[in-house]
Amino acid sequence: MSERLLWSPLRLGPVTVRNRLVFSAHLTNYATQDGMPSEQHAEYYAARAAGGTGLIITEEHSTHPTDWPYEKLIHGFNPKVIAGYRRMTDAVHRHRTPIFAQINHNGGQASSMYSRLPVWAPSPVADPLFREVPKAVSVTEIADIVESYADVAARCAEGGFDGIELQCSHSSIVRGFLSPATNRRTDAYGGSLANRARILVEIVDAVRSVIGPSLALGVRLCGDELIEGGTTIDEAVEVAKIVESTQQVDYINTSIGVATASLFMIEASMHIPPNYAMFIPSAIRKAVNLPVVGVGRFKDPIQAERALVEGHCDLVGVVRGQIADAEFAAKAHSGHTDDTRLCLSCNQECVGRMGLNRWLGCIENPRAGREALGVGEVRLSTKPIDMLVVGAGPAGMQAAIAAARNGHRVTVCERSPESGGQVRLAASVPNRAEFGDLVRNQLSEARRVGVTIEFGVAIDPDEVARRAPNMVVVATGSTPARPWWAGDAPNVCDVRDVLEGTVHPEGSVVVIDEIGFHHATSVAELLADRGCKVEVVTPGMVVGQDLGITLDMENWWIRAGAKAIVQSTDLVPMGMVDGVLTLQHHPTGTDAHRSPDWVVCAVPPNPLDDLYHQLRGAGVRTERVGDCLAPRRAHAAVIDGERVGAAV
Amino acid sequence: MATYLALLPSREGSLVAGGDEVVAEARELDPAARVVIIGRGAENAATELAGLCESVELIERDSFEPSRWSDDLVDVIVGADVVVIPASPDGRDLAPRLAALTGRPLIAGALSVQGGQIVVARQGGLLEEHVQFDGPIIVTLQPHVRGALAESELAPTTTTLAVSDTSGTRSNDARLIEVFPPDPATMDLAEASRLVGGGAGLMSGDAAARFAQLGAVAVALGASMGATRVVTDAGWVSHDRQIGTTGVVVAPQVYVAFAISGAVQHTAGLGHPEHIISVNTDPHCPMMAMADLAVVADATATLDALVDRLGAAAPTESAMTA
Amino acid sequence: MNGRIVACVKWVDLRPEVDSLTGHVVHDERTSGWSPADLAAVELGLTIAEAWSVSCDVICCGPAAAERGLRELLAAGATSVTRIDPGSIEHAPSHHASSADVAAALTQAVTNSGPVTLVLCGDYSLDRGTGSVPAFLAHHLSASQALGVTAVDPAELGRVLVTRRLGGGRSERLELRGPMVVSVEGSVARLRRAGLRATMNATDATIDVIEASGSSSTTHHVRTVSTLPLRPRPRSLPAPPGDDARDRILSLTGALVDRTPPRTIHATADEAADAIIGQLRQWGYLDATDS
Amino acid sequence: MTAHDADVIVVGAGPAGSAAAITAARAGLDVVLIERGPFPGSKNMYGGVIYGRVLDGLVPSWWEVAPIQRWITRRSTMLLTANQALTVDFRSDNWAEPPYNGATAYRPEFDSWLADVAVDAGAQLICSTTVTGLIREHGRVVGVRTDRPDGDLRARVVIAADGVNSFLAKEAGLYHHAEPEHYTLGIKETLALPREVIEERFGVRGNHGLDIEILGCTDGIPGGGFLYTNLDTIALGLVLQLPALAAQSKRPEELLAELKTHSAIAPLIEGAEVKEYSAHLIPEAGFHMMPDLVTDGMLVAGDAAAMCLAAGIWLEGVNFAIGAGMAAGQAAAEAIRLDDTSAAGLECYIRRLAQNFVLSDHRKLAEIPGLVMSDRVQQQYPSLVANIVERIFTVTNPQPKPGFNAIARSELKASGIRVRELVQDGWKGLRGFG
Repeated sequence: MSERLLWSPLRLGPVTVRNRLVFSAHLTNYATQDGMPSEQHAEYYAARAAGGTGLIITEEHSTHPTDWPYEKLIHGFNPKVIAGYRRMTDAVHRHRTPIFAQINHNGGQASSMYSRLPVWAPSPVADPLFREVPKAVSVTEIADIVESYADVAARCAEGGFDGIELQCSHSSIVRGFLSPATNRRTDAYGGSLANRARILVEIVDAVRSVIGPSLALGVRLCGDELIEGGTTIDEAVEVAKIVESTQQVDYINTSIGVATASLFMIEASMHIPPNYAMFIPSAIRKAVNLPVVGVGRFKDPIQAERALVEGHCDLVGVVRGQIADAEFAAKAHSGHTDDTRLCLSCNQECVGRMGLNRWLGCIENPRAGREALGVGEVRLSTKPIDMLVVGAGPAGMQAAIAAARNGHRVTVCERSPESGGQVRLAASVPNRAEFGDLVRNQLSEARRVGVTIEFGVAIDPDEVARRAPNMVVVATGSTPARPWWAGDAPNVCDVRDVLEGTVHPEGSVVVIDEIGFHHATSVAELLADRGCKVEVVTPGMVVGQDLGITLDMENWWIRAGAKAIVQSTDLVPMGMVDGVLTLQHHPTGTDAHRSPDWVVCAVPPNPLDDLYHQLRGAGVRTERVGDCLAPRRAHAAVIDGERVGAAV
Repeated sequence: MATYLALLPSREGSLVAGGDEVVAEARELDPAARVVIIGRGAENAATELAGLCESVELIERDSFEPSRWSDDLVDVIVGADVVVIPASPDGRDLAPRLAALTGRPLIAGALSVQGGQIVVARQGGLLEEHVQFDGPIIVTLQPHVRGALAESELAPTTTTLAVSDTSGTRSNDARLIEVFPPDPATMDLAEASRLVGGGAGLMSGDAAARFAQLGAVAVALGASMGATRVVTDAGWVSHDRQIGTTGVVVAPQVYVAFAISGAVQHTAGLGHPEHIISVNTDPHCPMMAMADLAVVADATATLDALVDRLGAAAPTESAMTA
Repeated sequence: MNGRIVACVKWVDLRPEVDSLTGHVVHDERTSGWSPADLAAVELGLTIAEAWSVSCDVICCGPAAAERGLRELLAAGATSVTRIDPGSIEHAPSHHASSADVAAALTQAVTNSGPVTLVLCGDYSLDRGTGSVPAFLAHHLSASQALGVTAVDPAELGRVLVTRRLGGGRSERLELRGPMVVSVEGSVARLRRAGLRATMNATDATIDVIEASGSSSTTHHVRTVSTLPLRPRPRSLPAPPGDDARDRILSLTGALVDRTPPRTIHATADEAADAIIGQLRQWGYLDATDS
Repeated sequence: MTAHDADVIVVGAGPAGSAAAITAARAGLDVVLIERGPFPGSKNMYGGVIYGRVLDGLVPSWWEVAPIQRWITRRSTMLLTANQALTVDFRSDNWAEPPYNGATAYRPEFDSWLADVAVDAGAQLICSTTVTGLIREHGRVVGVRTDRPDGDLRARVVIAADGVNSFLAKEAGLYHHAEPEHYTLGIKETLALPREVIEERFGVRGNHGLDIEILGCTDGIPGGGFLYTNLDTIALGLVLQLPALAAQSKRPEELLAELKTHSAIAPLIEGAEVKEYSAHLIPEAGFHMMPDLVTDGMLVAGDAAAMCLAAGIWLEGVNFAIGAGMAAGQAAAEAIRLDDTSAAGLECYIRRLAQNFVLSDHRKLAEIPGLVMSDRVQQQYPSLVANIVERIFTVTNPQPKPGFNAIARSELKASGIRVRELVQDGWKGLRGFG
């Protein structure tokens, strides 16, 4: 507990937080389809409160029926939410942690799909993501919006919240008004900054007058929209000064980017350096005396402390770090930082699932979002068994952890000298190193719960018979598949061969992307860095189709451009004869040809399930998890492992 | 409005730490603030203020003599309401004497000088005291707190101040015998531009000899030696040499890592070295992924080979200055 | 014997409890004592006094409670101990005497019993931490000074050689002649352990107390307006450059920073060493002449 | 006989040592009180429960001057099973006014205060000084060695009050039955909560507080738990018998973590912040473990004499320590007056101990530690009692409720405890506690 400032309390108006860690607002999709907060919400937030975070700010609650941009949004405008609010705030208050409600109207950054009403915005400027031309609100409608904020704030107060945060940053109608890019008005709400900020000041006044002095009020501002003609830091500082001058606000939260244009800069993946958004709270804090929250890839308590010590912010938003480990704060505070399940910033199960309209989870924490169902809880077994896990990849390790947590005696045997399986390979390329934290997190958790791990030990049915465990979990992974079209052509290899260093492609390389994730793009970058001339070819409409979900697509494009990597789409490999690769442009059926020095394939692998079938055949109690069950991504392996391990 | 003067000692053509910050602070409060550099190589030191001010007054002096210099400075600071001096060595020698000579109050070790209010840390940095003043004062400003961003690369113009030079008259100032250059072996790791680090992989066998060897290689490369937490916890290297978030946060230009896997607690404290070399048997660990040159080899044997090649020779001149 | 050493120390709360919300400080007499730097100053004083065969007096500015600690220093071998009662120089609202006032009071106490050869102090006090008292003292005593010293080597009576830090890893060696004031870092020495009997005898030794004279005129136009928990000042941090949003994005992502193309080589120890030296040479860290 | 530096050296300025120094100094003796820490109580960061009746004889109206946190006005005993809890709760308004019954106090404050009383009585307190051994001549203790230069000190009587596992008592060869099961490990978390929250949760006002003893919370390891309130902290801890703990795979802090999640405890500490975790060895076997208390030139008092009596619900070590210290001081004075500080001359210490409550309580309760530590009390009784109570309180309408005796008989049968054992334990308990 060497971080002094991080663990010191702070007053946010009437509310005192016990430390400077904020579990700040983020979408969860935990709301019911009719917009009510759920049990899932309550238990999810309560787990972070129990884990010691200083403050929780909930996801946004919509203030107005014209604002329903995605299905599972909390309908603050519906008076029925109060029961759900109560459940949520009671659960969090049991741990003496304050909880604030973020209230918002998304303005033009929305769709009419759910609301069946035109979206509202300051001016009829279509949002780049939703591509709907909004209705420019009238002055009466502005008054309506302002009143709706006050109504919802009053409801939040009744529901037991300790404070209100006005979302005025990356996706909100207030941002729409503040930003010269989206506000073309010529009335009292457009033009000068004072005019563009008018609605913000009116909302602040209206909300404060209904919540009174006993609740905290915060405003979240965007420091740089990162869009052409948008708000930049100098103007954001001026807005912060306006906010402070209302004398009604207790703190300022910050953010960067616009959710529907530059989302990848808001929820930055591991490809963007930590602290990248720090200049925003720093500049605002220099200009105002209000406490300022800083956000942006804070992964480590000491990194957070440093931001506080250097005066860039007064509080630090750690969202994904606390999703991955609800006890992030408690572990760090008690000096057990090394036990923290560090966030990978992979965005696969948190951010990624939001875009797919699924509830928020975590690639390495199966309990995240499943607290209310008891997933990941310790349930000590009355009859501990001996369990043998074959393979120390993410699936096998998670099975071992889950079983050992419940008191079973678990041994993991891994053929290679290290754990992690394909994750180690995935993490060995530039910009992907943080992915490897999954391996280290599992390893340290396994050791903590008493799993025995034997490296360099291959397991066959005889060895299983000799060890005579009560149960075997096979997690032997998958093996690269040689694509049919490659025949016996030389210089065709798998991405794994390149990452393992068993082949060293040189010269011109075609990378075939049939998986649509990091496999092809990572290796393409690696080879380009090594001086190869790289082209990535995919049958899909875009290379790395799923990179968009984890917000890695833009980064890939930026770097691919810088490294002169060529991307070719809609091409299906049809054969490789005499060094000539035939590619069929499937929409037109025309053939194209390449004569690369090497072809590197990112193609679906084959499960390695021999051992599983042998053991089943021999009547041994056997389960299989991860790729040897069905090759998928790391999160699926972890979920398999957790399910099988916890069910023993 | 109060008038400000930034007073910066220089040594061998460089400003003492925090000189740039003092100028930035004074100019922010008083765009017409005077900037005075006193010491050896004042003219050269002025180039460090590029983009921070337009003109600098110089007083060229030989070695540092706090008592004589403050005698000479009494007239120079006349007319400035607030004299700001860096609270680093030389600055904090000079300020009290100048205060005593001129009868001005001294506010030492300020965190900021904002308008009429000066903020000073108290109780070991747990508290800040806000002080107001209404007469001429002298302030020393804590270095490394404010930071200073240059607005351009334009070097300031310089004029030499005609000041009565009492050099040669008898003073009881201390006599300088020698200035020792930074010793990579003992210097603060945070200030080292070249670092050699050792990890747990060097702890098998004769660990003491390994780390002595690592130290020798560091010296030969003109670098400072650091280690990971496992190593310092085991006692092979002292804790002030621990690189990482729980140890020293460093900012080297080049980092050579031996048998370091690169746990985030280590790499998060590493800053952003321009050049990284990593030696490890595991090609897939994060330190190797971060490296410009990742050498898959046995780190201890590589150390042996490096010692052979570099000898125990002291660093060459270029190794010191490059 | 015509030399004299004085060690100046300050009685402070070593672990003050500061309310991080209000800035309210609770001092606990039980955790008060001398800072490591002050103790180092006393130890050096005692050691040098033995070498020069002169006396070593200890002077402390502090409240009556400090007498407990002064007795320990007496037991450790100080020739005499004197307490300056800060009384009138501690004034509202901060209840701290200014460094200039403390130095003035110390000067008076030091010179009271005749000329002084060497004054030793800790480099910073823990409560105020400005480190300016020694230089004030040197001015008042017309003495030479060396502040923040990391090593002290006494030569013949009246001459010492010291090493002090200059920042950036550099340090300097200075020669001083009496009268001189030296402030030392805590790491320079550890105070010897007082003998049991000396400790027992010191329990009821009387301690000279001097009343500090009124505060100097210079402090009158400086006043403390508030004391709060420290809120670190924001350190300058550049915003990403560029009027074009895309430029700022590229700058923030760091995607375009030119890096040496990463290479991975599998090597024997000898090849590895050659590769490392070759790479460092290519980057310009090593001369072609090295090795 | 060699010259001495003082009449009495008291080693350790804890409650026993300071009490001894006070009594001896008041008897006109020249007393040196040696403390290892920089100030008395410095090694105990937080508090303890002090039952202060014994202080009456030492500092009249001590309640007006002693630094206390809260007056104990409630005492509870809680029997826990994995998912049940039965609490017997007693509250007395009489304990809320002078002369008071007990209090919680922060030991640095309390110990410093008591040592100051000794200094006021004329004792010389030397801090930051560690006694490293005894000086003996012809088999007789004549003084102590310290870690200071020139550090030997001689006296007619040495009073060892140097805490548990007394180094001096051992060096003097006074320990005979020091077996590991005579020790328990005490672990404690100090948990911070705002004052008003403590008062609301524990139903106390002002500076009133409570003290709970908990049985059945140690996962089968002999021992028990405790919880008491300070002004704005709660102390929650466990005492665990060493060998059983060692034989178990669980770490003590895991057991404490489990206790914290028990549904009877969790609501009491919800939202509290851990301020301190501490562990401490406690001698807990009562009379059977006491070393010889007297040898030529030396007396043993306090924890050093294993006087921390863990008689089930009474964790009242500080009382016994003070009582023993007073007796030691008086005995030293008497022996010096009669000019016989041999073991025979100091034997009056034992007499005094026996006269006042220290030894008599210890003798009377000699069987209690064994009883409290027995498997039946530790594991079977809590669940037996809890099951009986659960059945009594469980609403079984419309079935007729079986009578108490029927429930008790059936639960007793189910628990496997024989009636003979129950009667025996009951008798032992009555004899000891009654």
